[in-house]
Amino acid sequence: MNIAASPHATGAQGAAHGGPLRDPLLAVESISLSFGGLKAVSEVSFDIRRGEIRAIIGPNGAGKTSMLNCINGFYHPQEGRITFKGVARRRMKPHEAASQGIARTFQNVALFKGMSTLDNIMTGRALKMRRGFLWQLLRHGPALAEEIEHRKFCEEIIDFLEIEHIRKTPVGKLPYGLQKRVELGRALAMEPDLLLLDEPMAGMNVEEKRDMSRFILDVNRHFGMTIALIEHDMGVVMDLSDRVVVLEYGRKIADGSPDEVKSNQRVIDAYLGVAR
Amino acid sequence: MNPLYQIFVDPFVQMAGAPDLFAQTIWEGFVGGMLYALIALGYVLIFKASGVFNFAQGIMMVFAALTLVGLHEMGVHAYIALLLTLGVMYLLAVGVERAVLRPLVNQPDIILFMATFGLTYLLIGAGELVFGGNPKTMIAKELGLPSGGIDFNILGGLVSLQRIDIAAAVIASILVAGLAAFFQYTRVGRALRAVADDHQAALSVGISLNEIWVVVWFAAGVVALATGVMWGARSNVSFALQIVALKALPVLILGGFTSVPGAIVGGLVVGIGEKLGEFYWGPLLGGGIESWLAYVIALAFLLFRPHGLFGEKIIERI
Amino acid sequence: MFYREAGQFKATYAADQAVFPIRQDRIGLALILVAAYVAVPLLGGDFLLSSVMIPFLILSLAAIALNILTGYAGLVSLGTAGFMGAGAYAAYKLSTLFPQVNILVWIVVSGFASCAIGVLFGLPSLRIKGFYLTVATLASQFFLQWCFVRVSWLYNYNPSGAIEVPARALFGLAITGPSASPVTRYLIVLTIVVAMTWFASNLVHGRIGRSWMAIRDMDIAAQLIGIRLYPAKLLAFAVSSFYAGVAGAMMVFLWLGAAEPDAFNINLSFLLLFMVIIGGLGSLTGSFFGAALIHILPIAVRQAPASVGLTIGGATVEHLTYVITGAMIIVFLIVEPHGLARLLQIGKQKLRTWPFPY
Amino acid sequence: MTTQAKSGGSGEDTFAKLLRNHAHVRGARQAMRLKDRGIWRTWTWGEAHEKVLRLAHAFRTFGVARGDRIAIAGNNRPNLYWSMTAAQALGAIPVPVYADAVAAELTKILANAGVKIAVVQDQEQVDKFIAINESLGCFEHILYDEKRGLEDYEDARLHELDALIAKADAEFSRDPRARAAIDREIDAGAGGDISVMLYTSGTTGLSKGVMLSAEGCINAARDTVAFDKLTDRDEELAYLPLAWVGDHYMNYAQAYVAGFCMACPESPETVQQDLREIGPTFYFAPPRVFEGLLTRLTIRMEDAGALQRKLFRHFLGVAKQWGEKILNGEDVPLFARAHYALGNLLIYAPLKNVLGFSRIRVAYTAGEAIGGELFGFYRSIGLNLKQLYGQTEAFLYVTCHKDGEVDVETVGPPAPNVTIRISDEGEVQFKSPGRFVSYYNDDEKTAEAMTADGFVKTGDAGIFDAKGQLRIIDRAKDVGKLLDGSLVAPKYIENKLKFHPNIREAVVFGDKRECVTALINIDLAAVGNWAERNNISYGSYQELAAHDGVYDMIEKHVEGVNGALAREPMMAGARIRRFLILHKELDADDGELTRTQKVRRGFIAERYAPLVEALYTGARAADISTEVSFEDGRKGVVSARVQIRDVPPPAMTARERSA
Repeated sequence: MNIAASPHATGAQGAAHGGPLRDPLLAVESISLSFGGLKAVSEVSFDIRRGEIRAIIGPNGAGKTSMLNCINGFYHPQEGRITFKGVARRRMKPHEAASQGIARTFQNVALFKGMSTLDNIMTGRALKMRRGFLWQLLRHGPALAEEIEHRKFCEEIIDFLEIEHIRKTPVGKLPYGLQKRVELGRALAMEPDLLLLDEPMAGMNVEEKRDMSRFILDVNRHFGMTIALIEHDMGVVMDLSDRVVVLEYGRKIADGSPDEVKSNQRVIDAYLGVAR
Repeated sequence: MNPLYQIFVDPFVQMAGAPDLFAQTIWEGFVGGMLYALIALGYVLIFKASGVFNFAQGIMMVFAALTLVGLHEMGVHAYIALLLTLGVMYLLAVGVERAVLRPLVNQPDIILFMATFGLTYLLIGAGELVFGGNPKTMIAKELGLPSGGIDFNILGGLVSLQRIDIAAAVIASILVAGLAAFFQYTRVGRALRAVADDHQAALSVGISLNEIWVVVWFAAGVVALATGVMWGARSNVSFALQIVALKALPVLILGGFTSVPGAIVGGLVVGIGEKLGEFYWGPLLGGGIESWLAYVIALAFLLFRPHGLFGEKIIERI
Repeated sequence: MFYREAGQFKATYAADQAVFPIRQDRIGLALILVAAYVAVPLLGGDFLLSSVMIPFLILSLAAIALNILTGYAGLVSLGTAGFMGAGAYAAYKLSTLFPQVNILVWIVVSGFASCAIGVLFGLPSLRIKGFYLTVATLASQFFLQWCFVRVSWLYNYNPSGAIEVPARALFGLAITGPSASPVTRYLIVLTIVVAMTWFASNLVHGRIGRSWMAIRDMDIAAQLIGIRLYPAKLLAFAVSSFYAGVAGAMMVFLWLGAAEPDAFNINLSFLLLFMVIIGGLGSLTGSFFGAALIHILPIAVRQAPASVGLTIGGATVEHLTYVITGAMIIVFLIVEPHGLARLLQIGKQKLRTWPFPY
Repeated sequence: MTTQAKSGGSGEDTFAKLLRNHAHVRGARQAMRLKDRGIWRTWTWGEAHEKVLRLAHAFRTFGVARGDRIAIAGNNRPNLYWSMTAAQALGAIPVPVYADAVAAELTKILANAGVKIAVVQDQEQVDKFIAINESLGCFEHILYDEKRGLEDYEDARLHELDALIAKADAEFSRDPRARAAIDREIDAGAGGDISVMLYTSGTTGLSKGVMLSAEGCINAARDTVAFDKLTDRDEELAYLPLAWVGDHYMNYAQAYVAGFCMACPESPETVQQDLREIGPTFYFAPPRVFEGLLTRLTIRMEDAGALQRKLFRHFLGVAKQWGEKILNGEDVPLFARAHYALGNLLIYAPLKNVLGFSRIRVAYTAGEAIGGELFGFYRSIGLNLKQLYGQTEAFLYVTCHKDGEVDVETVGPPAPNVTIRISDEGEVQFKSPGRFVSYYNDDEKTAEAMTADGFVKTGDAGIFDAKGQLRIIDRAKDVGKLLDGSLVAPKYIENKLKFHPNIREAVVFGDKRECVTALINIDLAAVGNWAERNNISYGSYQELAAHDGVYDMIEKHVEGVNGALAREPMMAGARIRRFLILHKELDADDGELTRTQKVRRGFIAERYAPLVEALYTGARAADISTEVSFEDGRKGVVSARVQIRDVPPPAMTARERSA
């Protein structure tokens, strides 16, 4: 059966699967995005519920990353609308998305190479820091107090991600696996409501993958953060996610619990088949 | 008289009133533009092939002209001097490739950009050390370049074209055509385009980057020489010319760093634009606005086309 | 080797966040300041003060101005000299219009004038990136230069087209004009430079500095974590041109004493860029090193032949300086693209781990 | 207020009372630090006291009463130290256990001690203790320090220490009597109470619970504090295992007596870094730490630039010549002092700085004999390193070097107020203030350990030299005789072997045999580096150990040792005739070493019987297969063919090399 056709089923299934059945945090309604001629995403709709881990999978070039780019306002879909926290919008700038509580990591690490791990994570607090220019000039009193307050917060993240030993190392010098971790740290520093992870485990070895999965789960469980992730490692996807949406050539071909998706014929043909 | 009138009406009245003058101005702008286009072409060549914003292009022009004249002063026959200068430009190309590009390969753009700054200073210093700092006159006659002017009685007035300008326009067009053909039809030319698109690809085709750099820089050198001769013939040869070279930069942003046609169109726009501006609007501002008008025109364009007239828009991916 | 860090532990974040966390560094800095304030004025002759130290300090400040824009915010500018000029002419106008107000006030205030102009020419940075922006900054350079020549109001219709610094005093002590002693001018310059360097360092070590560097390193990511590019870039332009303006004002009032429009020509912009590159992008200390090198070098070249008994024409020396500067830039970029600051940093690291290699 | 008199407060006869006294006398001075979240969080004596009161209150609510035992497990953490004091405040007995002990080992100890509640560091320990409790079911509550990973454990018996403290805080403010009650408990404590129970590492057989009295501990600590002039201005890094007497003495007891500040490292991995940051003034480390440090240090120097290496070598020469003399305050020619001073500027001081030794006034080593070379090196660069000899039963100190009278061959004269005698069998026996009360639930063993007249048997063979300094030869029972009757002191020889950085461990046999032979363990770091430099490629430890080049190198070392032995009348007969290099590292998890890294000779003799036999049958090589257990507790079998080397009788060359 075509799961996408029967949302109610998926809802129920999702619940059965243990995905928390709460109101949608984000709803994507028939989004279409195209660059000049080629369509990257066409009429895709799905939702992400509060507190769930939602996986977006699909073969390369299926439009997964473009999807995320639409969600956090980096691309502007030509059609459809995105509702976040009940507010529908057609167009919003990336920094607006950020200030509304959408954080994001990138397929190929997008850290600030010239800065230390700590500073990278501190930049994640940019939105939370209020002290004005004049205080910044003095870097005493309120400015310093604020700086320290946020340093404390970042230290918690550093502790959580177990990267104390590289606190002051320039991220450019770090191995790939750690860079990915720092990038996650930077996203967490934003205290987002929705965390978008673009292939968080790409190019990691088994152990690093295990750690990263653990972190993602902890983030979801203990900070109750809603997560949408793109991932190729099916094993990981099946373990982590509550619900999965499958894209192919920019179209949604399936949506539901990992088990449903796994057993869905179209998915097997389109993706898993390829993967095997 | 109210300023709005002065700005928006009066100049056009003048144009209409004296079409011959207008034509004259256009023509001068056109010639200047052609030469700007040539210089810009030098930048484009190198930027396309090696992603380097070669700030030294302007100086290369002066340097080439200076060498030519200098050699001739030393009693070398004009044409021999021309050949020798070409030789010098080739050596320069090789030198740059060996001493600057090779060691700095894979450095960020800004670094290479700065390196060409260093080159600029080096060339200025060297040129003046060898040939002295004072202005020289271009050996136009010796090179068989025409002189004098032709007058046309048209448009109810008199439009006079300097022969040298015509020559300049012609030579410029030939060079441009030649380069275009070179890009289109020669092996190296195609290789260049490959490099511009993707270094790896170029390598896989089996062309050494170093070779290509040398060729490109030499080509740029030749263009520089030609331009140098033309400009030299119109004014005279000294490092003051580098200001002219800087004029080519707005051309560059207009046309886009990577587009040959862009360079030409940009060149003409700037050339004509600034002449008209200077002639009809300049007086309102106390003259001398040539020095920045080009930039402001370019800037105005940029606000609407951030990647220049012909520069291709890139979709940012993450 | 001279670092004794054992036992220097941090019990508070304030201490850990400090700009100079290591005691030896703080001591070193203190020594330098003492030397600058006491030793130099006492021991240095007029030549040292007025043709070496004062220019060096002023150029350093200008270099810092450019470094904020280029080194931290990643916006390469070729218009610094123009902004310096803006500051200089602003100071000139203000001090001649309101002679009763102390000149030092005007020197600082003139920064705001160039600040405003800087923001104006920074506007395109919204849409323009990379070299396009670099070239665009030339527009400001040439336009401003043109103004200095053509807008005679700026130099009070002075037939010579130049601006001469009026003699002004502070507490009866002449600080500008011919009667001002080098020591006085030096101390004023030094104080202003030190203060503004301190402000700059506060800025770049805090939230604002981080957002600048974020934009420099990867503007897309910066946007997506909520940094608003445009305000941040404009702020960089504003701060940078403010610094440049003050430097320019000091250049005319406390160094040259008079200036022609050509004093702020494009070559100065180039030189400042060299200082920043050779000194080290994104490093305040680097700005000082760069300024020192680029400024001292010509002086050295001029002195050198004389000292070995050679006599070379002034022109030749000019040309030689060009050659050397050019060669040096290239060599530097090849040897250490990150400039003197990085070299210093490496050296320091070596000292810290001495006798071990790492 | 830096005088011992004040800091000791001499009246206080329990640790809880000492703490309370510090809270009054120097309430505002730092008592405890912990590297956490990137900075050194610091608590004053006043704060520490308040914490302890609250912890004690919490323990009380769990029904902890006088005499109860409380297990403490984890790395050095303020809350764990304070839990000890809290227990002592209630008259209960803290039983610190090794954090890295495997479940089986731990179960034995906990069963023996019958602990009431357990205070542990983190999830790892919690899991271990829950597992053990399944089988034992002896303790009702497990208290933990670090919440990380324990958020979704639903178990009523799990409690977070900080939460308990907060709770107690509320109760204290609700009614002051709660607090007063704890104060009364502290007053009720007496010097005679058992203050702590430490399990001996158990070189032989199962470990025994050594019970130490409060006043014993405190008096002993007072003596050494005075002896080394420790004050409340000192700083220490508390990185040694909680369960080891060394930590309880050096850090806990001395800190509480002298009132100085102890700093807890961020984690065992960061000790080196933390040491450097804190820059302690008093430092203890077992020889193997100093050894490892020197090894790493030499390796690092090999990558240094020519200039550095040259300077390094030159000035170490100078230090070797004059350093110790200067340290011992002997008179040294002025130029030598100047030369040394230069060396100090260029090498020694920076070196100590990098190691974090800059501020050390007194440093001790003990547990194993330390090599003259090694010992000399550290002293020569101006580190006041001294040896002490002691054991858990004595609450550490039996002897220790006096400043300026340091001789590496000996362990120094008797510590203050300690009397020592050598029995007729040559065994060292002592009476000391810190002498233990008895083994827990084991009067038989206690009797064995004591002489009729109340001296404690150390089980070590030793002699006093002319200067009255004690020299330990070996375990009394290990000292044996060859068939030809000449004396063999295996440990003595082993140590001489181990002084070579390339040799990690050595096990020597010879008792009732015709000659002396040795099993040798190479040091992977040192030999690996050597292999690299001689570009010898190797796939595994086993492969490297079997390499002929390595054998040749080790043979040289053995010859060296033989040379040294030849020059000692007592040992002359015991030169090593044959040796082999083991194919695997001796490991505590396989029971080959004790938790304090001492070799279990007997066990090894059985385990490697085939090899030992081969050593005496004169075979060229022998096969062996042994069971090994991995980190995660899985078992596996390693088998190998190990070759055996004969060592030629010491020629002149050998002697010179060793000289």
